[in-house]
Parts: sequence; C-alpha cells; structure tokens
Amino acid sequence: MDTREYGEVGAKRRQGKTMNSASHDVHADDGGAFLMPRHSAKILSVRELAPGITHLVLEDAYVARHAAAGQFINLYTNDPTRMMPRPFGVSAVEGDAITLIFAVVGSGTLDFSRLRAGDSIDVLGPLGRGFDMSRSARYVLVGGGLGIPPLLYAAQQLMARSDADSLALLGYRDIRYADSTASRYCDAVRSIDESEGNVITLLNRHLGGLDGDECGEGKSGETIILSCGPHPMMKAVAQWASAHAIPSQLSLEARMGCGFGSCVACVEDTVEGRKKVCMDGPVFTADELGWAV
Amino acid sequence: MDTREYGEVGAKRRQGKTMNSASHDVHADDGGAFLMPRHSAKILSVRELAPGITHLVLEDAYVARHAAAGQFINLYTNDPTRMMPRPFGVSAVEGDAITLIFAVVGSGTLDFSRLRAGDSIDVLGPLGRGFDMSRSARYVLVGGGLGIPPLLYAAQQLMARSDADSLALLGYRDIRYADSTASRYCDAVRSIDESEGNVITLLNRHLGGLDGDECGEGKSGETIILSCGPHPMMKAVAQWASAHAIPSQLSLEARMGCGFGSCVACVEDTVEGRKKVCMDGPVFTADELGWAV
Amino acid sequence: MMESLQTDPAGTGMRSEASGEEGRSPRAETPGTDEPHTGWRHGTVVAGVRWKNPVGTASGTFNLAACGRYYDVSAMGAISTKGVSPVPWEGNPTPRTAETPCGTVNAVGLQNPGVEHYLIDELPKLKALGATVVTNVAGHSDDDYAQVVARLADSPADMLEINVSCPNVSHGGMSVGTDPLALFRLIGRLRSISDKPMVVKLSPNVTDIVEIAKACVDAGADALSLINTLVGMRLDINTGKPILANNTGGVSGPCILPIALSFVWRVRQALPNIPIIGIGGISKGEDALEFLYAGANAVEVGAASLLDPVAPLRVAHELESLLDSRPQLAEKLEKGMAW
Amino acid sequence: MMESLQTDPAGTGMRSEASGEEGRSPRAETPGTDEPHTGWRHGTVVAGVRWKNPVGTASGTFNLAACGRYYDVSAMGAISTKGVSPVPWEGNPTPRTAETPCGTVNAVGLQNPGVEHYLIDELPKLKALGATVVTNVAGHSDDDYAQVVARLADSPADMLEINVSCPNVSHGGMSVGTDPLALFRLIGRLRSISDKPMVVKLSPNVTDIVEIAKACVDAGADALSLINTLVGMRLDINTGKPILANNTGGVSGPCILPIALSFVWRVRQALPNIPIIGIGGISKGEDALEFLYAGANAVEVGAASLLDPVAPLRVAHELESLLDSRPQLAEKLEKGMAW
Ligand SMILES: Cc1cc2nc3c(=O)[nH]c(=O)nc-3n(C[C@H](O)[C@H](O)[C@H](O)COP(=O)(O)OP(=O)(O)OC[C@H]3O[C@@H](n4cnc5c(N)ncnc54)[C@H](O)[C@@H]3O)c2cc1C
Ligand SMILES: Cc1cc2nc3c(=O)[nH]c(=O)nc-3n(C[C@H](O)[C@H](O)[C@H](O)COP(=O)(O)OP(=O)(O)OC[C@H]3O[C@@H](n4cnc5c(N)ncnc54)[C@H](O)[C@@H]3O)c2cc1C
Ligand SMILES: Cc1cc2nc3c(=O)[nH]c(=O)nc-3n(C[C@H](O)[C@H](O)[C@H](O)COP(=O)(O)O)c2cc1C
Ligand SMILES: Cc1cc2nc3c(=O)[nH]c(=O)nc-3n(C[C@H](O)[C@H](O)[C@H](O)COP(=O)(O)O)c2cc1C
Ligand code: FES
Ligand code: FES
Repeated sequence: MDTREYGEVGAKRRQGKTMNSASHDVHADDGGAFLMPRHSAKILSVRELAPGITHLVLEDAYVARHAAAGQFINLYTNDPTRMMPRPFGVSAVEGDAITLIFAVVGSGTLDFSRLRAGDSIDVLGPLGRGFDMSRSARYVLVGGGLGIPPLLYAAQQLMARSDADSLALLGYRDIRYADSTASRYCDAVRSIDESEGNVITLLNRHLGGLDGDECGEGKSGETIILSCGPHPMMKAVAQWASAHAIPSQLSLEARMGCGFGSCVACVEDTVEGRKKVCMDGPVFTADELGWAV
Repeated sequence: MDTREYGEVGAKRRQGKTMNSASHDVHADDGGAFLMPRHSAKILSVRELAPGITHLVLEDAYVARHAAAGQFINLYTNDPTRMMPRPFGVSAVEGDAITLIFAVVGSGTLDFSRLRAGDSIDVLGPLGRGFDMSRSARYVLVGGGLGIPPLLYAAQQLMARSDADSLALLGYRDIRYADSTASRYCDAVRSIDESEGNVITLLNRHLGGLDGDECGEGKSGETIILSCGPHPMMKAVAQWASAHAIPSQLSLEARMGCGFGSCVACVEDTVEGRKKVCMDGPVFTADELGWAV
Repeated sequence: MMESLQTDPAGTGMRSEASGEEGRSPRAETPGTDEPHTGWRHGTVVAGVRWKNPVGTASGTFNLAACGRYYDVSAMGAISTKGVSPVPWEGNPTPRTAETPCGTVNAVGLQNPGVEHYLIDELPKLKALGATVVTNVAGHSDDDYAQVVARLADSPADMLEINVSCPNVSHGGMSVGTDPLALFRLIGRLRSISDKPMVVKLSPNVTDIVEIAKACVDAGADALSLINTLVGMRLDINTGKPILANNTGGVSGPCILPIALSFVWRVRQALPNIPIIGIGGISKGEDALEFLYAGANAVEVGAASLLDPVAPLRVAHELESLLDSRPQLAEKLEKGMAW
Repeated sequence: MMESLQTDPAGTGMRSEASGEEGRSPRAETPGTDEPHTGWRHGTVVAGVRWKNPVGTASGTFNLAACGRYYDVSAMGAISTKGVSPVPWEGNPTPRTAETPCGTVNAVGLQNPGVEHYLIDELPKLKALGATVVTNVAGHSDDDYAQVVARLADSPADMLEINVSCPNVSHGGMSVGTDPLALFRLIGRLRSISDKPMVVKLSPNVTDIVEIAKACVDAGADALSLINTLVGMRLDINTGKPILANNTGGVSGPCILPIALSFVWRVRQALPNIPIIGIGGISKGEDALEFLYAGANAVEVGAASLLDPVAPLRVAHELESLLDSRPQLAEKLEKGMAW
C-alpha cells in the first residue's frame, strides 16, 4: 500500500523540521516536515463531459507531485455556509494539473460544476491509502459509474510501466463517458450499460474463461483486480474475485466529516473492526473487508 | 414628511393589483401595487474617498426613482454567513445611479469597500421617512462625520428649487471628505474638524448672530435645521436649535434587524413612546424626540 | 364561513382581491360547488383550521404596516402576529440585535402596543385582507396570559399561539415554558377561558422537550409550535462587553435549523397525533419540506422574513412545487396529519 | 517538572524540538533561571495546569495519527483527546455526519479503542512530543467513568475532562450531564479516585446550566468545559428520512457560537472563580477572544479542525496577536483568572 508519503514525513519531523505556522503559509514540499494543510488551488478548466457529469481540472503542484492512484482530495465549496468536505478521487495528473470527474448530485457538486477557469477553490490532499500497484501483474480495473475516475488514474500510471498490463471493465448507467480516456491508457477496454448488464457480466465474459480472456495472462502471469463503484457492486466484485481466486482491492465511499482521519465519521466494518475509510482506506483488500467469502 | 410612496402604494393595492410572486421577480414600478422587495443591483464604481471612507455607486432604477433625501437603503453582503442588513443613507442620485458614502467600520463595510464595478449586491429600499423639505425655507444642513452623506442628497434636491436656500455646516474628525461635493450643491458651506471645534461651534459662528449670518435670511425668511451625525451631536444640535427657536429634524442611527418595520429592533424613545427608527424615522423632529428642551 | 375569493387568473397562487371575511374555513365539504379556491394547490389543516398553504409567518417577524407594503399577506398559509400583552410593553433597551454566523441574536423584549390596540388595529386589518390569523400571546404571569386570552376569546383571530418561552416572573425567574407542572396549570387555565384553537409555542431551552409537550397536550392544547429562539449572545471584542443591551438574546435563522428539526422530530415521535407547527431557520422551500418530513403539519418563517419581506411567500411557492411531486405527503397535509 | 524546550529561533511560536517530559508545568516560580520558554507570548493556567497558549483542540476532533502529520501538535495550548471508555467502543452505524448551515451534525457514538490502547498508544506519543494532554473520559455508566479515571490516575495525562454529555444508561436514558444530583454523585466519586486536575464537560441540552455547573463544582470539579454539541438532525428531502443512521446527532461549528458564548457567560456570572474552557463554533482568533471576554480562561477548537487540520494552531496565532494589544486580559489569563 502506498503510505510512502506519510512515512517519509514522519521521519522528517523527527529531524526537527517544523512548518512556519506563524505566517499561516504552510508548505510541505519534498523538503518540508509536514503535509500541506487546506490550501487554495486555481481552476484551469471546467466542462460537461456528459449530461450531469463534470470534468474539472485544477492546478495544484503539491497534489500533482504526491497523489497516488486511488487517493482522493477534498474540495470545499466557496459558499461559507456549506462547510463540509467533498471527497473526489484523482482521475488524472498531467504536470501540475489534476483532473476530477464527478456527477452533480447535490449542492457542492452543483457549485463545482459552475466554477470557471481562473476561479479558486480550497483543496486538501492527497488523502487516504491508494491502490497497491507495487507488484508486477495484469491489473483488471473494474469500475462502475462515478467509481471509474480513480481507475483512470491507475490506468495512467500503469501505462508507464513495462512490468504491468491493464484491462478496464467499465459499467455505466447509460452514457459511456470514460471509455475514450480509458482507451488511451489501457491495454484493453470493455464496457457495458444497464440495458445490457453490469460489471459482473463483463468479468464473466472477459475473465471468467467463457468468452476467452482478451487481455492474455499478462507479463507476470498474476492478475489483480482494482475496483471502485457503488457499495453493492464492490461486494459483488469482491465475491466474484474470491470465487475465482483473484486478489481484489476495493475503493469505498463514505460520508466524511474531515477526510483525514480525525473525526471517525467514515467507518467501514473490517475483519479488524471498524476502520476509517478516509485514512485506512478508501482502498481495502477483499480480505481486509471480510468480503472474500 | 415624505410618505408619498407608501400612501400611493396603499391606494393602489386597494385597486386590486398584485405582484407576480410566483415568478419571484417582483417589480413595483410606478404602476405596481407593492414596494419592491430585496433585489440585486449592479455596482458601477467603488473608490476610496479618503482613508477608510468609501464612495460606492450602484445602478438601481427603482431606488433612483423613489428615494427621498434622508431615506436609506439596506445593503446585504455577498457572504451568506453574514445575513443582517447594513443601512446607508442615500448620498446622491443621478439618473439610475445611487451614491453611498460610508466608513469601513466592520465586516460588512469592509466587504462593500472591496466590491468592483460589475459586481452585484442585494439592496432593499428606499426605506424610512426622509427629511420634510416641503416648506419654502432656508435649510441649514448640519452634518457630523459619516452623518454627512444623507445631507448631500438633501442639498442636491434643494439646489433644484427656487424657493429654498441651503447652508451646510459640516463637522469632521480630520479629513474634510465632503466639502467639495457639498459646495457643488449648497449656497454656502462651512466646515470644521476636531482640532478646531464641532458643529455647535459652526452653528454659533454662522447662525448664532455672533459672527454674522453668512447665508442671509433665505428666500422665505424661515430657517429649518436638517441634521445627521452621532447621537450626542444630534442632541446638542436639537437643543441649540430649540434655544434659538429654529425647528430641527434629526436623522438617527440604530442597529437594525430588518430596516423596514417588522422586528422592532431599532427603537428610539420619543414623546409618544418607543418608535422604530427604520420606519417612523430615521428622521424625527426635535419635538417628536422631546429633545427641544 | 366560505372565502369569497376570486380565482387567480394568472395562476400565481395569489388572490387578486382581498376578502373581508374570516379566513378560517374548513376544507370544502361539497366538492363541485362554485366555492372559489385560493389558487394554492396544497393546503393544510392545523387544529381544525385550514391554512391555504403550509407556510405561515413567525411571530415577531411580521408586522402588517411593514410587510403589507411588500406583498399580499392574505396569500400566506397563516399570519402569526407579534406577541400581545394585556397592556403596552416597552421592551428592552437598545441595541436589540446582533449578527452571528448564519443567524441573528435578538432581544426585543416583546415590545408591543398591547391587546386593546391589537384588537382595533392589526387584527381587524388582517381579517379585512382575508388573512388567516394566529394571534401570539405574551405574558409576564399567568394572569397576564389569562387576561389576553379572555380579551381574544370572541375576536376574529383564527388561532391563539401561547408564547410560553418568555421570562415569567410568576415562576421564579425562569420561563414558564421550562416547567412542565407550571405549564400544565397555565394551559389548563387558558383552555377554560377560550375554546379558540390553541397552539402552545415551546422553548428549545429545556432538558426534556417531550415532557413539556405532553404537559401542554394533557392540559388541552390543540397544537404545538416549536421552536422559539435559543438563548445566545455576542460580545464586542473592542469593548469586551455584550453587544445586546440585554446581554443575552434569542438566536434564530438558518444556524438553528438542525436543532429545530430535532425538536420537532422528537415531539412527533412521542406524540403522533398532535398538530405541530415547525419553526426555526427556514429560508427556502426545501427547509420547510424537511420540517414536514420531521413531523410538522405546517411551518412558520421567522428570521428569513427580516432579510427580505417577501421571503415567507417565496418559501410557500417553493414548497408548493416540491409538494407537487410528493402527492402522498400533500394528501396527509390536506387531512391534517403529517405523520 | 520544567519543560526542556529549546527557544524557537525563528520566533514562530513553535518549538523546534519535542520534549519527552510531562507538559504540566506551573508558571515559572524562579524568573531569570535559564528555563527555556515555549515561544508563545501569552499562556494561561487552567486548574493549576499551564497551557502554552489559551487554545486547545476539542475532544473528538483531534487524532494524533491524523493531525500530527500536519503540524507540531505540541505547539497547542493543550490537546484534548477523543473520549476513552473502559473497553473499545464500536460507535454508531453510518452515515455519522450531515451538513447544516455553518456547521455539521455528527453521531459518531464515541467509537474509540478503549483506555488500555490509549495508555500504550496516543497518550505516550503525545507526551513524547511534549504536548499538554487533556484526556477526555467517556462512559455509559458511573462505573465506566470510575474505571477509566482509575486507570488514568497515575498516567502522564495532564488533566482529565469528564464528558458527561453522552447518553448514560445508569440514569434512565438521559445523559448524566442533565441531572444535577446524579452528576454531583458521579463527580464526587471520580474526585475520590484521582486528584488529577479534573474538568467536567457540560451539555448545553439543559434547562438550567448554572444548577448543573454548581453541582460539579460542589462535588469537587477543578474546572468546567462547555459546550458539548447541541442535539440536532437533518433529513433527506428525497427519502423523507433522517440522514444520520442514528437519526439525531450533535450540532457543532460556527452556527453554535452565540449559544456557546451565552452558556459560558451565564456560568461565569454565577461562578466567578471556577476555571472555564470555552468551546463551540470557534474558527478564528476573534471567536476565541469573544469567549475569553465571556469569561473563559482557555478555549478549544472543534469542528473547525475537521475542515482544516491546522485550524487550531491558526486560531492560537490569531489570538496571540489580539492579546498583544490587550495586556490586561493577557495578564489575567497568565494568572488563571479570566474574569
Ligand atoms: C473517497 C471518495 C472518492 C469519491 N470520488 C468521486 C469521484 O471521483 N466522482 C464522483 O462523482 N463522486 C465521487 N465521490 C462521491 C462524492 O464525494 C459525492 O458525490 C459528493 O461529496 C456529493 O457532494 P454534494 O455537495 O454534491 O452533495 P450534498 O448532498 O449536498 O453533500 C452534503 C454532504 O454529504 C456528503 N455526501 C453526499 N453524497 C455523498 C457520497 N455519495 N459519498 C460521500 N459523501 C457524500 C458530501 O460530501 C457533503 O459533505 C467520492 C466519494 C468518496 C468518499
Ligand atoms: C439609517 C442609517 C443610515 C446610515 N447611513 C450611513 C452612511 O451614509 N454612511 C456610513 O458610513 N454609515 C451609515 N450608517 C451606519 C452603517 O449602517 C454602519 O456603519 C454599518 O452597518 C456597519 O456595518 P459593518 O458590517 O461594517 O459592521 P459590523 O459591526 O460588522 O456589523 C454587524 C451588524 O451591526 C450593525 N451595525 C454596526 N454598526 C452600526 C451602526 N453604527 N449603525 C447601525 N448598525 C450598525 C450592522 O448593520 C450589522 O447588522 C447608517 C446607519 C443607519 C441606521
Ligand atoms: C425579532 C424577533 C422577534 C420575535 N418575537 C416573538 C414573539 O413575539 N413571540 C414569539 O412567540 N416568538 C417570537 N420570535 C420567535 C420566532 O417567532 C421564531 O420562533 C424564531 O425566530 C425561530 O424561527 P426563525 O429561525 O425562522 O427565525 C421572535 C423572533 C425574532 C427574530
Ligand atoms: C466529530 C465529533 C466528535 C466529538 N467527540 C467528542 C468526544 O469524544 N468527547 C467530547 O467531550 N466531545 C466530543 N465532541 C464535542 C466537541 O469536543 C465540542 O465540544 C463541540 O464540537 C463544540 O465545539 P465546535 O463547535 O468547535 O465543534 C465531538 C465533536 C465532533 C464534531
Ligand atoms: S472522515 Fe473524519 S475520520 Fe474519516
Ligand atoms: S429594524 Fe426592524 S423594525 Fe426597525
């Protein structure tokens, strides 16, 4: 699991470095002792990717340098009456530009969808434990709906690696908003919408040995499922994977009070008790969750 | 007293006109039945008149058409956590442009001082009972500090009249920010700052018969004092006027909860009991206040 | 007691002509007669009194002379007027108001011109306009309340709203609304004076709201309205002193919304049948709807009306649209049962 | 028990090296010795315990593993840790949090890994960093509290903060913090177990806070902290159901600021000498200052810390500047008397 950032920081703090908190201008770049707290970032672009789905790019050198696939960032609306964080998985990083893809579901996402290039917005992150992609393997990215964005970033990172392959299996309600992006990064992309079936249909079709395995065995022979989507889908994916003896990592959602581990609002039951989705997750293995039947 | 607007409206309502409230786009122009509720207005310019004193012009055809001298408007900050009205006396009207002049004293005035041309802001008004300038007379405008702005509008209106003269007696802490504007409208302007004295010094000097009356007797022979400034100054002016047998009208300040007569937050003791500054005032005669010893 | 109102031709939900008759009209028993409707699609019934829509003004934040200039007040579900006392009250010294995040703190101290003035001025004017009137009653003692209720017994007021959340000298300096036994006695006494529909307006500054609510219902209250303001204050960091002359005041506005919702919800859980008027922090239709789901039969808009005189009417229109897509809830309201 | 801290050369008000010793250090008795200072210009004393500055973190909104990554937590006036119970608690089902204007509603239900874990994990780590630690104590019964206090009696915790605002099954379903007599008994019992400086954290969901505060002081509490959260809730207008799995939760954030201020002020009026930690809605230095003027000797920052991990430290710095121009107040704080 990618906890590198925090480990490093802990070590550096022991070396006696402190932030300059008197100026309230706290930076934790690679040489700093602490993580960067909430800060302002500039919006580079906002566009509608599909009806009700927004593609937002913001400039944040710190997040860009540190974000691992599966990690998320908190956005805060510019309406000071709405104080709570809105967590979004990082969907792409190019230079200092961070891409988020989200559905407009409530007050905050509506605000964000109306931002314009040049506006500023508060950000905290990167947060949480991302996907463990340390092994040389064929990674099968199983995404549902608005769970797809973090997988796109995983695909982007895997593309750069010679020791890993990626196959994306994507389930949509209707519009296949992410297929074209996924195709840029993945070795293969298969998708489905609700009229045809769901990601389990795709898993059966492309990994279950029924229809033939389109992605081959991969460079290492090992297959690992990385998945993100609605809770019931994740459970089904975990069970499918376990039944097929494939290790799976599931990125969960939860209502968050802080997003960085302070409030204990965001818990999920695991075999080791209730864990914080924001800090111990959002990515958990099926084994950790006890979902691997 | 200028209660024309409300009287007219009351009469029109009886004629059966209603606002179109379903569209929430309520207009009460000259033909409408109700007063215009809170609405958005565009900022035309904002500049610093003197250190800590802002000159703000906004475009509001409705207020421009209806505002009488001594009336005020509520501004509401664009920060939705700060909900209460900020009342300001109308300082000038030119076409659809309304000028306000205010000191930056707290959170709201700080926000307003940072507005820029093109921004929007919520406005309610014109509100309250303005100065009674119905008589042909010499009006002596006695203003102190940030009480001067509403008197500038009174002067502007008097200038247009052939049956009235105006003499402005202005007291400042230090910078004489309004003298030049007052000179454009008034027949004569005399001012003073704290190092020399206060408006009572001016009253003694220019109306008390000590130094000679610089404004002459005026076209009608009658003198009326219109005054606005800090509470203790107003009391002193009322007493001075009463001692000199001159009728005076005093524009008061009060912390307001609504500004239009609903909440009874803004009261002042009068000979007829506690009256609402926002609706029964802000202008009261010295007699009404029992300040005419 | 039918309302002689013209159908609103523009479909704005507003009457185009005010009626001089009493607003208290039970739901039409004879559908298909030519009884004119009010233009609102979703009404409610509180303690037998029909409201044209589920949104009223909250006491102390409405004044006819002020608000009547901005909108047709008879279009509201109901108008709850400022608390009236047996004799004119002067209220507290000023400043009476202070700002707080998403709200205000007020200490008006129930300044009002007294019940006699109310009976010859605001009440007949409101009734002449066709408004449904909830008369809010204030007192410093049981006798005060009794005197006002007696004076109102045969007035054209549609409902009485007994405000038991103000300091009550008869009960040791605490508000009578915080003492279940004292409250039971007071409401019982008022009940014997008048059979007008009687709402008791509850204070949130209590340990156990359910106990208080039950005391009122047991004593014969027809409905409950809640919440009144929460005790609060602000201090001036330049002087170090409280901003309000009264030191503390009552907090209202969106900041109290979640607190008010939980009070309504807890009373509704305990008392499934009592009509409830939900109050506290409502500034839009969604807020009003949330109160209905929490168990209210109707709502009142307070502080928001001070920030825009037409806010209560806007809330009523917004709620109407939301109810259009919630026919089950709308039907419950029509029948006077929100739960 | 002097603190072995290096003077902060950059003058940031932050120590550059953590100390492993206990943070509880009375004010320097021997001025002019080479005892190093903490870099803060204005400290305070609460129940005999010196805080480097008057700002602490509020219980339940600080977690070392989380917040220690963002700032040097030992720079805070004090760290009040999450309520600990005798055994690990699971807390409530999710969702545990909902948004409300200028605030949040939470129903975590005191999930915590228990006092044994606390004693081997968070407490020693905090002390190793040099933090002044206020250990918040939770319980479902008097015995629970007694057990935790006994376990903490000879721990390195600097102060105990007894959270009596959670539902207490020993006292008929209501929180023990709402019943003066039960509270008097509980605090008296805890007092006999430990002579660590003991703060009692009070609930605002009560009719008469002064009676409650007096019961605590009479039973031997060294200080009071207030307020805990107000009961509140939000409902989902699409489902019509409460958002929180627990239905109701606790409201915190700027929305409760004026309410919290009035609680502190009322207790201070009634009890001029008891040290008070003011809590509720603080998000900037001015808010903290307002609490000091209302009568608090120190403050804690809660919900604001959830919206930016470094918020409490920012508040401490902002307050420090404000105190620079208020030497009288700063001196009172130094002497442990805010009033
Ligand atoms: C780790 C993580 C990653 C996520 N990544 C994405 C993503 O890449 N794309 C995307 O479209 N969505 C994503 N979500 C969901 C997204 O956070 C919510 O849709 C969003 O917070 C809704 O905010 P709102 O203001 O529009 O909704 P409102 O209902 O107005 O929000 C009110 C509060 O509830 C919270 N909330 C509401 N719905 C959710 C939800 N489904 N999950 C968590 N909190 C919620 C909000 O954060 C806010 O605090 C992610 C959630 C988590 C936990
Ligand atoms: C009828 C009337 C006309 C006025 N005309 C002018 C004018 O032309 N120019 C000018 O500079 N000022 C004028 N004032 C004073 C002006 O309203 C206040 O200075 C302003 O409201 C302060 O707002 P703030 O947000 O900066 O202060 P804050 O302290 O942040 O305001 C908090 C609350 O207190 C109220 N408040 C604070 N100070 C005052 C005050 N002195 N009077 C009334 N309410 C106050 C605010 O309106 C707000 O509701 C007038 C006041 C009244 C009543
Ligand atoms: C200025 C003001 C005056 C009030 N006066 C009264 C009153 O006379 N009688 C009463 O029962 N409630 C009174 N209230 C309480 C309101 O009716 C309402 O219960 C409370 O403000 C909460 O609702 P809100 O948040 O919508 O304002 C008053 C409130 C305010 C703000
Ligand atoms: C998520 C959360 C958890 C809390 N947990 C505790 C707790 O364990 N013990 C306690 O005494 N108070 C707890 N509180 C209350 C806070 O310490 C504080 O009293 C309250 O939130 C008001 O302060 P605020 O407005 O600054 O948040 C908690 C508050 C929040 C928001
Ligand atoms: S959201 Fe606060 S701990 Fe996870
Ligand atoms: S400010 Fe509300 S009545 Fe004057």
